[in-house]
Amino acid sequence: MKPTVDHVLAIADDALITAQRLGEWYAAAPEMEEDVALANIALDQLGAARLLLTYAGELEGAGRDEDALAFLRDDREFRNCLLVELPDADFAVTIVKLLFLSAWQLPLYAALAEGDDERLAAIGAKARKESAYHLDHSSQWTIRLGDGTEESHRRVQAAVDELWPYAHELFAADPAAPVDPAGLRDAWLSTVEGVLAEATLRRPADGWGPAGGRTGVHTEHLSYLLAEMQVLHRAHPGATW
Amino acid sequence: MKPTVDHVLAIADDALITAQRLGEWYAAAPEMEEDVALANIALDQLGAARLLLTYAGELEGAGRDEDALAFLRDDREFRNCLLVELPDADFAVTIVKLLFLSAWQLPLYAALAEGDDERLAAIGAKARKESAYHLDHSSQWTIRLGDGTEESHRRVQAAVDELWPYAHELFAADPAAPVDPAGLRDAWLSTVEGVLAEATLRRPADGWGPAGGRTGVHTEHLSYLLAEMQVLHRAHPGATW
Amino acid sequence: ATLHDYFTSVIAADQKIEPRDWMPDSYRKTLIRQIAQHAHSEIIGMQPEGNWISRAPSLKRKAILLAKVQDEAGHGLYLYAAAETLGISRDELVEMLIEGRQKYSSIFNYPTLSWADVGAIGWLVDGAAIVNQVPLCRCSYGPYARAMIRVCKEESFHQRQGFEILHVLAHGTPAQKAMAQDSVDRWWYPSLAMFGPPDTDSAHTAQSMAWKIKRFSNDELRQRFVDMCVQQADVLGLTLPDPDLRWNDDRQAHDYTQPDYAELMRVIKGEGPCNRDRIAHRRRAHADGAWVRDAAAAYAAKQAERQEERKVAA
Amino acid sequence: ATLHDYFTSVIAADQKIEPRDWMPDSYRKTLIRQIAQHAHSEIIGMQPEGNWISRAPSLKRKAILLAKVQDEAGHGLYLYAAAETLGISRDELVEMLIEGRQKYSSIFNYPTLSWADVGAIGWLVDGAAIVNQVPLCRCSYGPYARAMIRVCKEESFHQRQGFEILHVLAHGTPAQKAMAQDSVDRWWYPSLAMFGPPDTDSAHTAQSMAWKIKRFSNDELRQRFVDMCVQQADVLGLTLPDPDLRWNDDRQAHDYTQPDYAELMRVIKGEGPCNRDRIAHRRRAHADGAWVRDAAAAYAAKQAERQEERKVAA
Repeated sequence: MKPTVDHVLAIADDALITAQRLGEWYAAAPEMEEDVALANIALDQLGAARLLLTYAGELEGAGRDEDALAFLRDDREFRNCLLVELPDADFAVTIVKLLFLSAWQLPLYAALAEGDDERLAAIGAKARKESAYHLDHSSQWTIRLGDGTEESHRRVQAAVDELWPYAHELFAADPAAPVDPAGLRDAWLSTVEGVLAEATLRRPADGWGPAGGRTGVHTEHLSYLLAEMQVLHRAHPGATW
Repeated sequence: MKPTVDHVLAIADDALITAQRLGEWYAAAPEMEEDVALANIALDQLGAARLLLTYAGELEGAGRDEDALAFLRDDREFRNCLLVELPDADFAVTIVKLLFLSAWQLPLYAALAEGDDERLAAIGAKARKESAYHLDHSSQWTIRLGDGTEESHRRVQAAVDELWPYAHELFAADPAAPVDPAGLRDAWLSTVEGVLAEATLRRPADGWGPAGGRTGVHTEHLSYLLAEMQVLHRAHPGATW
Repeated sequence: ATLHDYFTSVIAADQKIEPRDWMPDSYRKTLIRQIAQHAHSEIIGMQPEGNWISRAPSLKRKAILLAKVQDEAGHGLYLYAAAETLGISRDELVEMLIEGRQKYSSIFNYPTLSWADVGAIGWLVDGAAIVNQVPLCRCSYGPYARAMIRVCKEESFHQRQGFEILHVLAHGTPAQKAMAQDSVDRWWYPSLAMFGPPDTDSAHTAQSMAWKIKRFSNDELRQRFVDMCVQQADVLGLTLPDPDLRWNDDRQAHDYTQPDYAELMRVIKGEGPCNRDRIAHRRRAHADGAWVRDAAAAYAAKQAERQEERKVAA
Repeated sequence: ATLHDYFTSVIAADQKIEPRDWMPDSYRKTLIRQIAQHAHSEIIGMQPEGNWISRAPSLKRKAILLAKVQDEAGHGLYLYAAAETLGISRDELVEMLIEGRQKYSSIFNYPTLSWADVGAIGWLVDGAAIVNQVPLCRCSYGPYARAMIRVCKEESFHQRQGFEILHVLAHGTPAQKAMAQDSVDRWWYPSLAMFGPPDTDSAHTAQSMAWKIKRFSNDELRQRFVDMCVQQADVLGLTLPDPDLRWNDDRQAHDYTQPDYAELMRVIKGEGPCNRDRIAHRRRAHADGAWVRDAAAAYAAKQAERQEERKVAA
C-alpha cells in the first residue's frame, strides 16, 4: 500500500523546516568549523526534504513539484512537528533540537529503509547515514556543553527543559503511517538519555506535550518563517529560477 | 505645479515604514504608558502615510490606491530614507530615530501647510501638530536617557553616533521637491543640537552620509520588513479586507 | 453599628464601596485578585492580536488593530489603577504576573494562526468578555465599576470591529471564507470556557455574588453568550462548530455542547499552547526595559534635586 | 651564500618558499597581510550571499547557495591555515579583523538587494576573484599557492553557478530580466574596483612582483576581466553599464570606463553602505559564540585531565 501524502509531507516538512532554521546560522556560528558543519547538516536535511516532497507530489498526483509544495502552501498546510519550527534562540537550542530530531530521524529512516515502499526505502537508506552524522554531531556538542562550563551547562539544560515537551509529538501513535512513530520512542529515549547522562544533564519529567503540527495547527512562529522563505518565489508566480 | 509621484512617495514611505517599525514594539515597551505612546505615534505616522499614499496614487493616475502602493511595491520602488528602515535594536535607537525624523518632519509639514499644493497643505496642516508631539516625546526621552544613568547615557550616545550619518540623506538638495529638503537643515540642526545639549550628549561630527533611499537603493533590512508587511495582502491577490 | 454592618448595608442598598471605606479583608483580597487578573489579561491579551499588526492586510485594518491593541494597554493601565486603590502597587502586581503567581485569562494562551483570528478574538473573545463585564459595571466596588463602564464601551466597539473583519472574510474569496470558518472552529470552545468551570465546580461564585462583585453565575453568562452568538453567526454566514447546538423551546435558550473543562484546567495550569511564550514575552519586555525605567527614575531624581537646589539658592 | 641569497635563488628559479625556509621579514609580513585579507574576505563574503539563503526562490537554488556559502567558510579556514604557517594564529587574525585593523575585500561592503545579486556576485565578483587568483596559484610561497589551487577550482564552479542564475533570469519573465540587469548595473563598477587602484597609484605592486607574489599588475588583470565579461554579457543578453565600452583593434582589447576610485577609497576607509553591518555581524557572532568556545575548551581540558588520571591509575 502506498503511503498517504500527509505522512510523507510530515517527514518532508520536518526536514525542510530544519534546513531553513539551520540556514539562518550562516556566518554566525560560534566557530568557523561549525559554520561548515551546520551548513552541511542543513544541506542534508534539505536534500532529504526535496526527495520526500517530490515523492509527496507524485503521490498526490495534482502536478505539484517540490517547489510548489515548499513555496505555495501556507502554515496550516505544513505537517512538520512543532519542535523544528521553534526559533533557535541560542546555539544550545539549535543543538538540542537537532539532537532530539536526529535521534528520531535515525530509527525512522532506518525503518523506512527496510520498509515495503521502494521510494521511501531508497530515501531512508540515503538519509539514515546522514542522520547518524547529525546525531553524532549534536550528541558531541550536547556533551561538550553539558560538561563544559557552568554557563554552558545552564544554557543547555535550559534548552533541554524547554524542548523536552515538544519531543512527545514525535511519538504520537499512528498505525497508518509508513512507520508508526510510537514504535520509535524506546530507541529515541535510550539514545537521548544516554547522551544527557554523559553530558551530566538532568532528564526532564514527562508531562505536557504540545502538539498540532501533524494536523497543521502550528505555533505562531511558523508563519513568519514561511513568509520569509516563500516571499521571492511567491512574488513571481509561474517563474522558473 | 503638481508635485511628482516620487516626491509624495518619499514623504509617505518615511511615515509608513516608521509606523511599521513602531508597530513592532507592541506589548514590549519599557513601560505600559510607553506602549500607549508608541502605538499613538505609529497611528499618527500611519494616518499621514495613508493620506499621502492616496494622493500619490491619484497623481500617478494608474488606479493604485493606498494599499496597492503599500503592499504591492517591492523595496526598489520604495522611496523612504534609510534612517526609518534601520532595525530598532533597542529603545534608544527607536527614540533617536524618532527624534531625527520628527525634527525633520515638523518643519517639512509646516512648510507644506503653507505651500501651493492644496492637498499637501491640508495633510501638512494636520500632520505638523502630530509631529510636534512626536518631537516632544522623543526629545523628552532623549534627555531622560542622556541625563539618566551611565548605562542609558552610553546607549543613547551609541544610538546617536550610529544614526547621525543617516540624517544627512534627509537634507539632500532637491529644488524640484514641494519643499527643498536642503532648506530644512538649519531648523533641524538647531532643534537636535539643543536636545542633545540638554541630554548631555555629544553631537557627532559630520562626514559619511549613506544615501540611496530616495532612489530605491535601500539597506538589506527593508526587503525583510516588506516581506513581513506584505505577506498576507500578497497571498490573496485582489481580495478585499 | 460595626464597620462590618455598615459595609453590609452599603452592599445591600446597591451602593458603592469606595477606597476610603472599611471593607473585610477577604473582600479586598478577592477584588485585588479579580481586578489584577483582569488587568493582566488586558496586558497579555495584547500579544495574540499584536502578532498581526505587522502583517495586517490593509492599512485601514492595520490602523484599527494598532488602535485596539493600544486600547488594551490603556485598559490595563486603568485596571491597575483601580487595583491600586485597594492598597497594592502596580509593580507588585506586575511582579506577580511575570512570576506566574497571578493568572490572566486562559484564552490568550491560544495562538493566533491567521488574520481571521484577529476577527474571531474581537467577535468571540471580546464578546464573551463583554457578557462577563457588563454586570461588573454594577459591581459593589466603585473604582472597579467605573473602570468597567469605560472598558465595556471600548470593548463593544472592538467586538463590532471583530465581527466586521469576519463579515468581510466570510463574504470574500473562498480562501478568505475558509480562513474565517477555520478561525471560528478553533476559537469557539475556548471562548465558551472563558466563563469558567460549570457552576457546580465553581469555587468563588457564592461569596462573590453575596458581595455583589459577581451578579450572574458562570453558566448563566455562558448561556447568554451562546444565545447571542447563534444569531450573529447566522448573519456572518459562518457555522458554530457544535452539531448539537439547537434552540430549546422549553428553556427558551439554545442547547449546546459544553467546552472541554479538562482542557481549560490544563491551560490554566500552564499547559496551553502559548503559556510559556506569553509569559516569556512579558518577562523579556520587563527585563529589556529595566535600564530605561532606571534612567527615567534617575533623571526624575536629578531634576527634583536641581529644583531643590534652585529653591535653596533663591 | 647567505640565507637571503638562497631565498632569492629559490624565487629566481620559480621554486617554492616553504614554512621551514628562511624568508625576509617584509616578505613574511606582506604575505601575512595578503593571505589574511584574503581569508577575511571569504569569511565576510559569506554575509552578502548568505542574506539570500532563507529566501532562495527554489529548493535547488537554496541548496546550491548553502553549499557555496559553506565553501566560503571552508576557503576561509584553509587560508587562515596557510597564514598560520607564517607564524601567526587564526585567533590573532580574527581579532585584527573584528577590530578593523586588517581589511577584507571592499566589494562585500555593498548590499545584496535582490536574488539577482547572488548571480551577479557569482558571475562578476567571483569572476574578478578568479582573474586575481589564478596567477596566485604560481605564487612563490608554497602553502599559499597550494591553497589557491583549491580555492580557484571551487571559485570557477561558483562563477559558473552565478552565470547560470543570471542566465535563467535574463531569459525569464520581464521582471526577472529587469532584476538581472539592475543587478549587473549595480555590481559592474564595484567589481572593476576589486583589482585595486590603477598601477600608477598602487603602493605594493613592484616589490610583490619581484617576490613573485604578484604576477600581473592591477590594470593588466582588470583588462583581462573586462575582456572576459564582454563576451559573457553577450551570452547572457545583459548590458554592461558602460556606454564607452568598445573593442579597440589597436590594443586588441576593450576600452572601458574606469571605476570611481575615489569611491573605492571611501569604501576602503569604512564608508561603504555595509561596512558597519558586516563588521557588527562578525563581532556579534564572535561575542555570541564565546560561551560555546569556552565550553569546548573546558570540556577538552577536562577530558585531557581524565585521560591523564586514567594513565596514572593504570
